[in-house]
Amino acid sequence: MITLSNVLVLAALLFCISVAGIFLNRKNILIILMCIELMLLSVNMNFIAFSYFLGDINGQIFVFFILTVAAAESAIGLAILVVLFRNRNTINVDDLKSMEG
Amino acid sequence: MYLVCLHEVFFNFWIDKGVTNQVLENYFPILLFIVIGLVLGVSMIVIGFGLGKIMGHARPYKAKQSPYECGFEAFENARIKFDVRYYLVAILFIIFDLEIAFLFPWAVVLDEIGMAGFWAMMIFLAVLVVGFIYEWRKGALEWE
Amino acid sequence: MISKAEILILMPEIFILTLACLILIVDTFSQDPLRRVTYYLSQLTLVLTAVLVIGFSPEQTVYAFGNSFISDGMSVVLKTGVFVISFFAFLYSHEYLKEHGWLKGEYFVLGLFAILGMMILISAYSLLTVYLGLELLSLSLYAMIAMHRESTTASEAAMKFFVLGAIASGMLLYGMSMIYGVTGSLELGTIATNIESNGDNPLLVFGLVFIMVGIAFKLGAVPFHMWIPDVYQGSPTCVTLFIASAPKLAAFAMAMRLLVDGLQPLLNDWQGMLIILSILSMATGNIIAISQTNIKRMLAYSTIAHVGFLLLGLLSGTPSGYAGSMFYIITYALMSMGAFGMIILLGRKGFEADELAHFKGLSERSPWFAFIMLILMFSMAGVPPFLGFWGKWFVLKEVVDAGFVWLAATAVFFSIIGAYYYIRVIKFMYFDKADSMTAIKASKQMRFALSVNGLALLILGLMPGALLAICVSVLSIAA
Amino acid sequence: MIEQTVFYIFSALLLLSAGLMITVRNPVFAALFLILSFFSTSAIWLLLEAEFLAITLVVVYVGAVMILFMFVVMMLDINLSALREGFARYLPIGGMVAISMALSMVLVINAGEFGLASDTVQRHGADYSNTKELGVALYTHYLYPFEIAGAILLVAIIAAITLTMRGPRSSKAQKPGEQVLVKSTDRLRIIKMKSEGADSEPEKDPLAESKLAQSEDITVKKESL
Repeated sequence: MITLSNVLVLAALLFCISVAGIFLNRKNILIILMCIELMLLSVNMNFIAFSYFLGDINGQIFVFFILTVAAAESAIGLAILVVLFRNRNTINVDDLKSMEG
Repeated sequence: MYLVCLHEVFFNFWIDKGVTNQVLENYFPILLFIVIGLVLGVSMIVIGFGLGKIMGHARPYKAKQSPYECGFEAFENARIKFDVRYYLVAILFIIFDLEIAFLFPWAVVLDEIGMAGFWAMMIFLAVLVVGFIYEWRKGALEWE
Repeated sequence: MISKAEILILMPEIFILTLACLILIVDTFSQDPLRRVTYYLSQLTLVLTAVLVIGFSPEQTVYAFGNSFISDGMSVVLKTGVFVISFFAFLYSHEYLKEHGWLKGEYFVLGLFAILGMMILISAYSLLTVYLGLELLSLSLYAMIAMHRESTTASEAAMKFFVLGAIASGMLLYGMSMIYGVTGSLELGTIATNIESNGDNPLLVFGLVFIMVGIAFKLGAVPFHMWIPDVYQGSPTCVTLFIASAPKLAAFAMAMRLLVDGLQPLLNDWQGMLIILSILSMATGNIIAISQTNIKRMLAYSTIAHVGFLLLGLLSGTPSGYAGSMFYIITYALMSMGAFGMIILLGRKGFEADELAHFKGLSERSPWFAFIMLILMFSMAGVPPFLGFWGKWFVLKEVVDAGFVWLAATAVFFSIIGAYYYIRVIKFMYFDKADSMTAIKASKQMRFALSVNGLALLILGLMPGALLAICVSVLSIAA
Repeated sequence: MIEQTVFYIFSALLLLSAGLMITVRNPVFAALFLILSFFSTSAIWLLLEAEFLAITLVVVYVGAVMILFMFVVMMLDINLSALREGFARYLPIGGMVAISMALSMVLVINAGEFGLASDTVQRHGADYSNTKELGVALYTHYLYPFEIAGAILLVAIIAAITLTMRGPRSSKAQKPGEQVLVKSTDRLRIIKMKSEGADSEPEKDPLAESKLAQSEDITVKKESL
């Protein structure tokens, strides 16, 4: 049998991997966007595990909405990335230093 | 039919009747499919590379490995930049894909959710139709 | 299922969504480079929605849609505040966009969707609606910032805001999933009763930490403030004005709903976290603001400092403390709107008056607007007869009543430091020579709105009782 | 027992592909590894009886969102080596932070008690439809969030179009139909001029001027076609 803590630990590890990915690839926005997808995936995993072990469908509904919103969010994020690339010709975060203070 | 038979055979063989598992039983064919696909793919790669290593003879040199472009030297990266219009189409596809994801459970339970559920979907569709009209008017759907 | 009463209570939201869709379609047919139809329709929508919100305001708290929607005194007051502020923000934006020549109808449509997101957030009573309202608001704001496509700084600001915002949403969601797992419910009311009946659980605090990260990010409290200076400076001034005003009310409502309505039983835990956030915000904001030369960036750090003050009221944990915070956030939104309005007023095509030096000698160029800016700066600094002073006063009083005298003393200390950089602006305006004596070029509406905005701070400051009474009364019912 | 084995296999696959995703050089490979993590996640969700969501994850994320990511990777001509600078520098500290964070999260989760959730779950039979249960809940209790989701999708459409759409571009393709229809008067403009006196400069020759107009006109017309 799968236990609740099995899934939660898996989700926690996934969450940490995504945070580490954001740290390590702080130059490449594209990878950062993918890491955000991974982070939301771990959250979804949590919700589905709770929903299953509580015998409650509400968690799954929440996941459905997260999937919807995250897809819209990544669409907008990539749109901003395209605009940024046109202006700067780079997606390197370190180059984004036109504002200082 | 063949799969079902296989499934029976495997299942009776592997699983003690006392702890029969519904989920695995339902998705056993898919699992089998994945396993067969994996085995087939991996074995083909291994055999291909293995045989190539054993039987072929490789004597590469620089000119042989460089990309060939009608006698020129390659002056450009092989990767061509995609047009932004592909991206727009992909975004619009995502939106309407999600719409389908909402429509599917709605269609399954239409007889249980009553008029409120029906009209809620109509409003949802109306909002997205507004988006559709918008993108049409803006010319985002025109390719040329 | 859905009753007629539920639909009536949702009327303002339905109305604004319908009109936003309509305006979107109308705008595609418009040939007018000034987008007058779009603009006037948007303003009309705001006015009518405000009327609807006040007209349909319930006498007592009403829950709808399976407890995912709440309409109470706080929601009515905050929503009305959002409409008033957005009305002015749209007016300034229209002037700004006209002048700078990249007016697009979508700007107002996205603005309306952002306002819809704020309304949903203010009325949210389940984790799901909090999340959806927040995302509707943030997605619209990301797009509004990046809308000026030729501007490098704007697209950079949008990208930074997006990445950090998405990470914060992820954190918030992780916390929500923990709360859901422990309490088995998404409704804030049920969550509160479940926590109370089941007692303390380390996992709840674990979830609370993640939720706190999300809230601190949206409010802009240190150490989750990194986005504020860059976004404020990089965005076109009209978008900065919008972001710095109305969404703050929604962020405050989000903190109230999650912490007070949902996690009130964990008061002792979140109180400690808020104290840390508050002190750090006041210190960082006030000290770094001193060294800024860009006024948008200076106001960004001043926002961070103000958020620190706002948290003081929340952490006192009493209804009157919440009322103090609500009063504070409304006054703050009015002040920051005025201050960014001044920057728009002084700017013209191809030129943003976003350096402190641009305010030099303003008293000679325009004594009246120098006076308005004087009111704004004194009010932000918390000088007595102006509105900003009362906000600080009420919040401090609550903190002292809650027994945190040392915290109040720290807050006073930092706000005295903060007074320096506000007064520096006044010194620039009155005692320095102007670099150029170009006349201020602004339309009548712009001048009128800005004057109303500034004088409101003076008049409300002379009689702060009414606004405070409203805040206290709506929150004592809720508690 | 078998179920647990399957769970462990897919979990390992998921963690492996997630780990590779954040470390590979090439964004295309990163996207492919993300796809693999989506697949293994969806297998785990199947084990947890969230069948509809598992399928949605594959259809929407693998089928649409990752395609979008791929397009963007292809669209932006990215200098890969510059983006990798500092990776090795951040690796020790990033790894430390991640490992300590993971340890503390796992400890908290294992120590915590989920009062309401139990490990003995009533499993559903083969006639149970997850889609149906989800649909009934979604379209009775969650109508309000459902409409908000519609608004969010609309905002995504508006944002994507305003941010990335450029006006109709001029194409360089030939249009034979229009070329055939061209008349000489479309191309040639004959200017009537007063003949100039004898004392005028010889360069100001009316014939030359009309020729100039003519050639200019032709280039303009060609561009407009």
